[in-house]
Amino acid sequence: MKLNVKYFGMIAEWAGSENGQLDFSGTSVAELRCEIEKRIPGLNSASYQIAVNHVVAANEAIITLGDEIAILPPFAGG
Amino acid sequence: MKLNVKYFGMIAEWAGSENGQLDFSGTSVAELRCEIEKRIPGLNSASYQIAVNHVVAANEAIITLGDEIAILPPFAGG
Amino acid sequence: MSTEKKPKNVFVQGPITPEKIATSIAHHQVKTNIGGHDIFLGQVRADEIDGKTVSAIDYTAYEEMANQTFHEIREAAFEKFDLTCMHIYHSLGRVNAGEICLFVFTSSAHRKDCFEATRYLVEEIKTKVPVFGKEVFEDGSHTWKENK
Amino acid sequence: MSTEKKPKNVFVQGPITPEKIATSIAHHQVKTNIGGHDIFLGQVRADEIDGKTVSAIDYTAYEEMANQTFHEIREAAFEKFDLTCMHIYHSLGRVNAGEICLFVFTSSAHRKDCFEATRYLVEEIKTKVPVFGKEVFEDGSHTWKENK
Repeated sequence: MKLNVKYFGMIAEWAGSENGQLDFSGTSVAELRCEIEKRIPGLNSASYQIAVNHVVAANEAIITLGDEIAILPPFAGG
Repeated sequence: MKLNVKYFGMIAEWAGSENGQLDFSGTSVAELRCEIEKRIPGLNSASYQIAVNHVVAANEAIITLGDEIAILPPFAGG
Repeated sequence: MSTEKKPKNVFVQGPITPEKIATSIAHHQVKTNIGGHDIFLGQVRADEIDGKTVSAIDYTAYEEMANQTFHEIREAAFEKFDLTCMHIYHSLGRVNAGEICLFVFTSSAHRKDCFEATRYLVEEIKTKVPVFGKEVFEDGSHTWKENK
Repeated sequence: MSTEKKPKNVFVQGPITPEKIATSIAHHQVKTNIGGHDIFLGQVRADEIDGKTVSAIDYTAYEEMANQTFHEIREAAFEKFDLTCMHIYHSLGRVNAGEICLFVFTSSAHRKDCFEATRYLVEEIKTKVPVFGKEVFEDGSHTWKENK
């Protein structure tokens, strides 16, 4: 399935963009991590979270077509 | 000895004045309490502290001529 | 028909001004059941990092998720503490060193609730809200801030 | 020659205004080592007591002792917490319900210190400083406030 992915902060910088499209053949967040780490240099050694539909998702969570995916570097609010 | 005594808040109201003079024959704060309670109606059943030279004094503290004495009702700052 | 409240927008462009804080305080003077307010202000520090000095932080956020998260944090705080009022504002965009980027304001009848609520809110915001901070140095280079 | 600092005067006549608070916040924007401020504001409540509503509190203090005690509390807080700045103001005279009578403002590099310091200061002020409050009702009668 084709997924729209949002990138933020330093990860957007590494990706060279704030939005990407990904052809994803897996189902879980863990699989999505592998897929994205292949595309964004440095990400595999970085600390980041994946949000699915505005909620931080565990590795076991399942991704379905139409989900809003975001790759979030460490928070720095306040 | 003659002591100058300051009264505050509700105790000043009871005393009818913010300053009084007291002829004190004792030596301790405990004795001063007895003396003052004789003069100010209601004080013996009230909660109050005695400050000697700007510091709250224990009952055992000794009073000497020239000390600044203040009778303090409960605090209400803030 | 949903009775769910739509999350408010917590974000403001640029720094939070002392005037905005004063106006917010003044608005509470008609609420005569309030006995105490506790206000936390986050201010951008001119930290020195590897010999370079931070001159500003450029804030971005995943706004939809952030406003949703702020909303949940607010609701949790209203559950936990007996509050009269609660206001949260966070900057987006450039905030110079010395300027204010976060304004958390709680009010309650008795001081205990506002003290605990403001602290709770700030800790929750720091750990749960997707806000990102680019620390810009005087020479134009940058690094990325990370909350501890 | 004494190096002891003379206690500052913490008292202001009448209510503390939002403008004064804003000015105080603005003065800290040049201090770029500050990362967080915590401000407590005490506000006069229109409490109902025996069917009558408080319209104002008339504050008096044993001023020499109070300023000395404020000074000791400040010194203790500077010892206990890693603070950049600390400001305390308390009203004397009439403060109407809804108006502010206490302003405690601490600043530090990291939020933990200012949070803990402001709370410490407020608790110390409430229990140790000889300030007295006459709660004046709408009909002109009064009672005396007592901190818990």
